[in-house]
Amino acid sequence: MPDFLQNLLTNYYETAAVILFGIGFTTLLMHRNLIKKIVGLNFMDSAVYLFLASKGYIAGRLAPIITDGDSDPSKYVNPIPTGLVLTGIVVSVSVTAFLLALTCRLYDRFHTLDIDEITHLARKERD
Amino acid sequence: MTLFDGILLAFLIICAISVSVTRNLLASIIIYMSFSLIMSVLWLTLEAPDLAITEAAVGAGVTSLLFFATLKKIHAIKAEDAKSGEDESDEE
Amino acid sequence: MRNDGAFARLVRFVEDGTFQEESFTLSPAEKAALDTDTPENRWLTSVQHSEKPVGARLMSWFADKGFDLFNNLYRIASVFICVTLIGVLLTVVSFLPAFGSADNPAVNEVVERYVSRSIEETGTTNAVAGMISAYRGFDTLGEAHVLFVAACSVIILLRVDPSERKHGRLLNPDLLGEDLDFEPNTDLILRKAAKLLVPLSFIFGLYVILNGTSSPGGGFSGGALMGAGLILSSTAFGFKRTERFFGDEMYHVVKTACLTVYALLMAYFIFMGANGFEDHVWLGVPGGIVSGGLILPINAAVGFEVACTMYCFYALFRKGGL
Amino acid sequence: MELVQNFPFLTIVFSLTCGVFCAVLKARTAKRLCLCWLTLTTVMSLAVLVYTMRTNGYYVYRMGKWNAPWGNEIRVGILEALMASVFSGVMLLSLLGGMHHIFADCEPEKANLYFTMCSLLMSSLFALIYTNDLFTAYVFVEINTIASCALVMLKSSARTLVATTRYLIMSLLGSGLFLLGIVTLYGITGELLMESIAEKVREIFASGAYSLPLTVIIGLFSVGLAVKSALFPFHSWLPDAHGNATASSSAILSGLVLKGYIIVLIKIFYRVFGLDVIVAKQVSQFLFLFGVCAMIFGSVGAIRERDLKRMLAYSSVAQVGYIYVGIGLHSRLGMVAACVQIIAHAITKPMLFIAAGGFIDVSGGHKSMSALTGAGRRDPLGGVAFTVGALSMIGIPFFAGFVTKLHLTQGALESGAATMTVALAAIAVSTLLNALYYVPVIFNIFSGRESGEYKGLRVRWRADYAFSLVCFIALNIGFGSFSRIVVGVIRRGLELFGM
Repeated sequence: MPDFLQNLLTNYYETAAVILFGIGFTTLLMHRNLIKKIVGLNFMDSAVYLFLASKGYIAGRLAPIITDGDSDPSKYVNPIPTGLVLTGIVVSVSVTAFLLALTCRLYDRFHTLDIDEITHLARKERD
Repeated sequence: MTLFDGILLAFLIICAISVSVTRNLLASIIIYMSFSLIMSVLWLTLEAPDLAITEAAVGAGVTSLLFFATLKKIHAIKAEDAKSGEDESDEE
Repeated sequence: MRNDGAFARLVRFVEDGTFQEESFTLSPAEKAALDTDTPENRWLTSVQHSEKPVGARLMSWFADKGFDLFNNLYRIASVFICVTLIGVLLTVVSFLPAFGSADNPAVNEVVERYVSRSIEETGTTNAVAGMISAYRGFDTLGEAHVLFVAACSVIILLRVDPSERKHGRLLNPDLLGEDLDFEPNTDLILRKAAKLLVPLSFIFGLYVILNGTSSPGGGFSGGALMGAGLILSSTAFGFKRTERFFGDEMYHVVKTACLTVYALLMAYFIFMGANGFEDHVWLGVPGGIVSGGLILPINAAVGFEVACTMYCFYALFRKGGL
Repeated sequence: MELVQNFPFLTIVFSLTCGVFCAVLKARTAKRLCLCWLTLTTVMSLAVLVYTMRTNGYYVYRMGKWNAPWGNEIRVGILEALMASVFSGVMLLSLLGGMHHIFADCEPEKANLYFTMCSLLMSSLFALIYTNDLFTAYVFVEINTIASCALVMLKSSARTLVATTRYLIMSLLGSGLFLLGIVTLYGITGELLMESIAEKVREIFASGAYSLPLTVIIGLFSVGLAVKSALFPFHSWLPDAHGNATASSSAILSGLVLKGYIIVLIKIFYRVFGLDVIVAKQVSQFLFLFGVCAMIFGSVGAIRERDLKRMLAYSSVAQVGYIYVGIGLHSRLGMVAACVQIIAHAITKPMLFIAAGGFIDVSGGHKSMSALTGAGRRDPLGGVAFTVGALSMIGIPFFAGFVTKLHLTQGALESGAATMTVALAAIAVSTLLNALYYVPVIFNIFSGRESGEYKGLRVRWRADYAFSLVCFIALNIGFGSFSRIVVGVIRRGLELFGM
């Protein structure tokens, strides 16, 4: 058990990211309010990105921008996670915009943000 | 583990929990904005300046703006709130 | 926000008397929560099954007590799931290689090559830019199209036909709300600040795009900055002013041109590379603005696409069109 | 390098560009562009299939100047080329068959975006089929998700909006878990390329380190992709989304999109982790079990439905169960059955949905069974197509569905006693249940007791609709009668796949 805690403390970025992921996941699943769901989704995504980026960090090294022509790989951190997270951030903003647009339309139609209620109302309606 | 990182990470978790429990939608979006800002500082401490710029512009800027625009549309906030919200987010 | 959601559902379900799967259980996790074998849940599941015949009798009982109980159960279940998920993932984390150490498995020959040969192979001093636009350029092509497909989806959802908008004959007035009365903005502080910030954000965005090969940034971040500038200008000076130089036509032209140029450049690059031909691209001076060969035009294309997409999102949300 | 080897890459990249162009063209022009391009991709994929069959091998196509661990790459083998050809062809036929519905259901200003979404979806499906890199898979999974949600909501109604929202939220949950899986795997192996990861995973597995993380990662991948492909406990979003969309969308989503994710899962299982790890971690048993549940509960759900399209959607849940049972048998025969089922379902379900669209046309837009009485008399071609599809789903010999059941039974007979019993029982029960809901529909649509309202109605002759249905019928019967050829190709493809 002390080992477990010690490891968690060493990997504190990952630990925080995982906790954040859990919270975001739960918010996404459990809240019936659409806006809350979307925020939860964003937390979840951010958590994964934090997790990923922490994989690339190496203590005492610099950002992978080569200065003075010194391209010694042992001086810079890992550029791969950064690139992947960049892609991820753009994906998550796209998805957020889409979900928010859906929320607007649903609100226009049903005047509520509660997904359960919306589902119930939609069931009553005829196409 | 530096104290600074620890505080920032703890702040992230507090933000996430408080969004989950708060009842005010506007408040949760503002919390989300501050979450994004802290995140962009964290990218800097992780030596990823590219991400810091993108997160500040996209996460704290455009995404939050879209949230505000949505809230405005669904009449969750008054016009004044919307304006002030947009002001803040554009400063980044 | 709506506290009565869970209860309303229960009442509905009792009233209807039929167990409609989707109306009652929505998410698998919810189901999973009910499936977990705690005493309370066992009770709840048994109630679910026995409810059909004695619905009316139970309803009054639920009206008294069911509300609190169900809500509490829901909370308990959600916290339970959250804790389990976090627990499992934390255990995984405790097995992972140590954070920040130089000998974790992610640091391998691929990383070494990205850093050490970035200048000679891609002409960029920013290894991240070299990696996302040249080494793994295909991913980034996909990423640009994710943004495009999201923009199209938002257009499908929120766009209102411009002719209807102009003549005030709105199909669905709710779609616009009073947003149109909301501009131009007369807030003095906002306008003064915007006068200063709009040019600044444009210049900074351009700088970030052009210097993406040698300093942090690139197409996406620079584009988002420029998009934020456009949004700020339309908030402060009204949409009319932005419409003068950036309307519907302009948006489509810019977006199509940027994405096509990007795809063609990438296709040329990949085709030449894969077939082993010389691609005759001058890599430029590492560290300068003209560096990175195709990365600079790609960054510019992506930057403008992102900028106008971001503005398009905002305009669609505010007034249902560009 | 020969020209034909460039085709997979060209189909992926130019499908994206085709989508971009469709977004600015008028709907009619966009339709022509999209259809032409899909025809071309079908031909190109077939050419690749012929090429790989002739060379009897696979080749790796690097996406750029750099070889694999540095750059992206795609891997083209017989199985991939076969899937690409089938998917592309089915996409083309589904679009053709539901064309008039697309123009009727979408707002006229936005109909061109339907073709944008189809092109992008096709591109992402190609990429998912060919990709050799996990992160590329993630990016294209996202395109796939958004585009398929857009296809649902292009028919603008309250129900589709709600269905889209729930579909999107569930899909994004799946994506989140999938991405977390990729990231954790990257954390312990440091690679994103499938072959390199496979090497590292073998080392790790042999050394016994990271035992728990590996299990959790496999779990994350499985759950994430199972949510997206609507495996049994996660299928709640599917009937709404597939049942309310326009005919072509339902056809494409049921026939192709679900399969795209399953192909990714198969790749991850067999190319990244390898059979040993999967068997040791007991994941396949779970998939097998859930697959069996899906076969039963999907059919039960379909029996309860009175709405034809929702019934077909529930039937998709059951059919996805067959694929997972095939994967869960974790034997070569099981995998052959899974691949056969992917193809058989991809050519059968779109036909059913498009025929259903035709019935709805001649029944005043109603979808319930009672309104559809006698629809097969009013739309004879649709009636024939629906009958063929239904018989195939039940598993009558000489139709596509029979081939699946045959191979699944063979696979089950080869496995252990318990698995065999469960699988055989499930196949028998599911066949019975399928018959229970498809046969009444067949009787219903050919019944003479039409309600007076629609009695005189006759279907308008539409060349695209007829062409699509005739092609589907021919494909179905062809596949059912000459399955030996296709199964042979699948076997050869699976050999190259590392099975």
